[in-house]
Amino acid sequence: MTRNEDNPIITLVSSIVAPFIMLFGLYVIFHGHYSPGGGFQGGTVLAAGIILLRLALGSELGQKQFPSRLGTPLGSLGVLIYYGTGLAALLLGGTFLNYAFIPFSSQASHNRFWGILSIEFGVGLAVMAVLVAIYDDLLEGEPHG
Amino acid sequence: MANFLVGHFFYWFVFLLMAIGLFGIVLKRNLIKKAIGMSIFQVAIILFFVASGSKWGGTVPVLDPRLGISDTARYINPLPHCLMLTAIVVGVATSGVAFALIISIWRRYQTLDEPELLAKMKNDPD
Amino acid sequence: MIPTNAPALTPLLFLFTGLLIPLAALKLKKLAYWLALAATALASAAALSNIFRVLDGRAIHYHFGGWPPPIGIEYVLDPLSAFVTSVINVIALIVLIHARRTVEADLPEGKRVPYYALVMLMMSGFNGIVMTGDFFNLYVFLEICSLALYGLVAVGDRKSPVAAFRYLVLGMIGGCFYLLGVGFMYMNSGSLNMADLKAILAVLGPRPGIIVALAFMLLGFGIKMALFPLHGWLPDAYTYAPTATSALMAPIGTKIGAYGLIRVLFFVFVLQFITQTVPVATVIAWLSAAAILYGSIQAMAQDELKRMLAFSSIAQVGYIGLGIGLANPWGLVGAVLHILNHGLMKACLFLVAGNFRMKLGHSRISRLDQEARRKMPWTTAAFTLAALSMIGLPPTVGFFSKWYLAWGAVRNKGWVFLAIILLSSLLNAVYFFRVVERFYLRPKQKGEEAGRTAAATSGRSEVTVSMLAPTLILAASLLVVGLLNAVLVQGILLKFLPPGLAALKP
Amino acid sequence: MNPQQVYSSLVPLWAVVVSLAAVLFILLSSRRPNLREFWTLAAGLAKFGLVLSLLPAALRGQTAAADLFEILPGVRLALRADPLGVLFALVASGLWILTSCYSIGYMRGLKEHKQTRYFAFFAVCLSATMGIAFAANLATFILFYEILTIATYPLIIHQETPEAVRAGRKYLAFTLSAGVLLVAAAVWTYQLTGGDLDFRRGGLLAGLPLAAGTAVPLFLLFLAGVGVKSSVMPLHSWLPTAMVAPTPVSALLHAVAVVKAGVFGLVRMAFFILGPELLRRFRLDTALLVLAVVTILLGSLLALRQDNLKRRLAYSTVSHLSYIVLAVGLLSGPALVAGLLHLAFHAVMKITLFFCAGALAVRLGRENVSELNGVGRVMPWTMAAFTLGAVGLCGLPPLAGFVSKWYLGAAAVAGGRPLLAGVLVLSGLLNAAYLFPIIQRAFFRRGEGLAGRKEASAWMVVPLFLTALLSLALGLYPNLFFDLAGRAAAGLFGSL
Repeated sequence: MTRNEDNPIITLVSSIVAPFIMLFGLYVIFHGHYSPGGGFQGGTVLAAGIILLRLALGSELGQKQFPSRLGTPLGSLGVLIYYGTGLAALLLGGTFLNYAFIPFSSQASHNRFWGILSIEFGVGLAVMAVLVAIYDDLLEGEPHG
Repeated sequence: MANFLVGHFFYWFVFLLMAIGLFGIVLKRNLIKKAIGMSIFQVAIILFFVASGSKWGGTVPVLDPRLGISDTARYINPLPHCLMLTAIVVGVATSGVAFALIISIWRRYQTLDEPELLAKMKNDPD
Repeated sequence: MIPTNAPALTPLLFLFTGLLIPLAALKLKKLAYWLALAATALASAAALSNIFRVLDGRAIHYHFGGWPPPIGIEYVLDPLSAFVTSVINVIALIVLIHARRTVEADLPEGKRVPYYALVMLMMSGFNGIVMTGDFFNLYVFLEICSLALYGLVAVGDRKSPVAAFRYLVLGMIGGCFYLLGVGFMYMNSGSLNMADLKAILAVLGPRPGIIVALAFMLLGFGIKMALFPLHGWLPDAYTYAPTATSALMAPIGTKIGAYGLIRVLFFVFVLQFITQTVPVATVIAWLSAAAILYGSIQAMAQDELKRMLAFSSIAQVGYIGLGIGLANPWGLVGAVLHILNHGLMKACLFLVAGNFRMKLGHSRISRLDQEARRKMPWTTAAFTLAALSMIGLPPTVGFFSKWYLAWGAVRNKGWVFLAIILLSSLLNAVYFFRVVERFYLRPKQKGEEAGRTAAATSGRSEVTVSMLAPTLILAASLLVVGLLNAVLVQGILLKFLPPGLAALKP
Repeated sequence: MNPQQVYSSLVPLWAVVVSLAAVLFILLSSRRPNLREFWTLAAGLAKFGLVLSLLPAALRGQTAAADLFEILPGVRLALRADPLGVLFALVASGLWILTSCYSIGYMRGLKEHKQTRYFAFFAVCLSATMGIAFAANLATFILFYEILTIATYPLIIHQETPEAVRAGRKYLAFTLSAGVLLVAAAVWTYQLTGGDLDFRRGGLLAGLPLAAGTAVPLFLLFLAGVGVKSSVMPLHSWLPTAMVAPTPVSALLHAVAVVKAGVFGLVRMAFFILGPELLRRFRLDTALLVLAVVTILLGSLLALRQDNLKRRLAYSTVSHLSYIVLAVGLLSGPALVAGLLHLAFHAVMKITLFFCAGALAVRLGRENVSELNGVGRVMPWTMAAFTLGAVGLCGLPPLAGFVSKWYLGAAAVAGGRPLLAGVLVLSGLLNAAYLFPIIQRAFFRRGEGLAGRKEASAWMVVPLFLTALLSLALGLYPNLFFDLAGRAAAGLFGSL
């Protein structure tokens, strides 16, 4: 993983591609509940975008985009969103994760729609953060970050 | 007999893959190769599930008139695939932990070769 | 609200705390420990109160997301799961009280917060495994706690990553075998829900696919519970892990595999299937008998106290396996009682080993002498009591689990098993008295004196209260639980017996 | 047991607990020896008083019962002070007081280390012995039996010499193995009876149709279980080795509490679990008799060869314990009465001899028979007591030993086995052969290096002389124990 800033092709291509990858990741996350896709897949794609930049531009620049220290807290936060949705359902009288009980709107089916969406969002965030954190942790202490 | 062999070809494939994985885990000396073997082993089982859920001419089990599938018999069973999503996550996590461990082993003993590692550990005063 | 959600409460509580700890620790690092402790205390209270909810013998079912089984994931709180969760949570609570100091001593500052988060995830996994009524969900929790455990082991001393790696390889294989078994089960029956499967299997009968599924699942559980000869990962993992990890792992970790075994064998399959059609129960019983002998004999040869305890654990898992393999009410009662009893004993012993490491700086048997007792009279007394219990002398708990197991063996006319149970008492006596004798009879070793500072040699220097109290509580519980075992057995353990077994009761 | 004759009372429980409570006080007052020994004596007196209070009822054939909680499904932790138990408890608790006095003199005389540990475990042992005496069922019995096993260990290794450690290991190896076998037998019984372990007159298993394949192994397990502590050959070898313990330990535990617990256990197993009927049916009584005869004769012969006084006494104990085994094997009321008498009387006589051996060791530092020339002149009281005890053991009138032996011989003849009476006579001669030379050396040979030596301290001489007098008194007035043993044996074989 020797950093090579001098190679303009890699720098340029990855800088251009990365935003699209991330956008696609978001697309996958937010369409996951009624088409192939979902939080996990989307999160992975997002993480791929971030890691691509780290690989191509080096960790210092990558850190500016997404600092390593955020990895674990964001991962926790992502799962907590998931968990909070489930818990809200539980507190509002349903069983854990029974979204129909979360009053996003008046209709039960709409409640399910929004419930699963917030879950997918949480999962996506968690997966992205954790994958990046794994990458960072494995890299930690290497001579050429 | 031949029918049995051909009819269960996927089982043979999966078991072959498992055997390759186990071979890597047990006989390879290098820890990285062991980790690779582990991944192959996991993938074999994931494929096993995926295969069990698929069928010839099957299609996505989404009940939506726009997709134009009215014959529910053509729906494939989505459950194994969903399960494998989780299994893949588990696999990723396991591999992540494995690599983290391998790195910390390398930092302590400067080797990933198992016999060498054991020899070094033996000389280690706790 | 709590009664209806009781089955899901403990796993969710631990999961929540496990997520909260990294966030809370951003502000205040010390919070991590107290959050973990509070969660475990709450979970213990919840688990204990759960016992009273199911005392009438009826199970509480909980459907995740409101989906009824077999489509949805179901959690079941029945007397067995209530009992086992109580055991693991209460023991974890006691160990965690002890763990504060040892974690401070064993781990660098930066690793303590993730450590407690992992402990919480592990506990979540344990509770989930016990509560779930769904085979795939069980797999997920099995892997959650295994993953957490790999991490918990790997932060130990210098050799711990290698031990953790070996554990990971075997644990992964075990998990995969289990998953493969689940796959076969699903392909042959079309269901993953335990209660549903029980009904289906009763109709299906012994098909090759079902037998293969059972075999793979047992293989998986066997690795996770370190049943001989699948125990390879255990000694190193217990030895090199930090004190807190081994004290959590040894009493609880392997028992989860045993619990899974009980669930599968007795609550999904019918008794006749596992004893006659495919006599897996017999195989398990013989393997367990071998485990008892192997573990005990290996334990005699060890010099490191933790390693000796690890091999002793293999033998003790053998007891549980033997009780399961006997496949009669008293064997099973003995096995489940031993889950509790061995938990208490091993936790106590590992805490003692931790105390030694704290104050003496080592836990090598060959270096222990009267000095240890002079410095730490209470710790050594706790060790002695636990040793007596391991040997199986009344009125300690060890005697009573042996009693029920021996009864189960006699019932089946399994004289060899009876002989092995009794022989292992004597083997235990050999390797535990070897240590106890050193505390009380071995004069201070000459060579050591020069190396020690004057302060270290003079007077009593027992560990702090936060470490001593858990050790002593566990030691005292060995007597209390022992004397009250009939209450436990008749009040709880006989209530969970699956119908096939309950019919065999005298 | 006849239900009308059972009355509820917590006295048996207190008798067990009082010395356990004393342990606490002993430990707390470890830095003040006088206070510590006060607790021991107080507990001893209290225990003896409690047992005495049970005596009148026991003599009427009544049984005090203390039922506690369930310890196994269907089995309670329960204590029953039936006449048999009271007899054993009376002997053990009475002699404990004397032994405590003696211990004080002995331990202080030798300036022994770790006296607190010594007195504490002694008290635990006594609690366990009471528990064994009063146990109402096999589970309770095993509980206290194992506690006794463990609590004796620290007393045996008290000296902490390599020899003592080896002896301790040997002791544990024997007794723990025996305990395990006893547990096996108990589990098996539990299974056979469907969850009942109560001691029942005439045998718990008496009514069951047992085949030889079940009864014989079960009997062997029981025999091995209790046989180690009652040191039936070939299970006896731990006892002489264990003589490295301080003399009071050898005296009380290895002549009274521990070994008698084994014999007492044998009585319980034979008459309350297996039942005489079952023993007779499978000819197991013959097995017992053969074992007993072998042990009696071999034990005496081996005693002849010992130069160490305590080891000689130990082999003598081995031999005398088998008198009681013999009595059990005869399976008759009179024999059992004689055996129980011997259980009590042998205890009194043998403890005298051990006390004397200890006094010699403390005052003169002499432990071997060959060194005892002329000691009678410097320690006349001690050696007088020794003579009384020795004469009693040989079974000469008017000492206690005569009474029990006479009745045992009579029972053997009445039971149609006159040869056994001959064995008793032979054994009496052997007793004389290994005990009288000691007396002869002490009084009639000229010793060396005895100038300026004098009698041991009053703490030691008074108890040993008391026990000697007691063995004389019991020989003259054996009625109390006679009645008690009669009550204990009543109903086991029909009327006497």
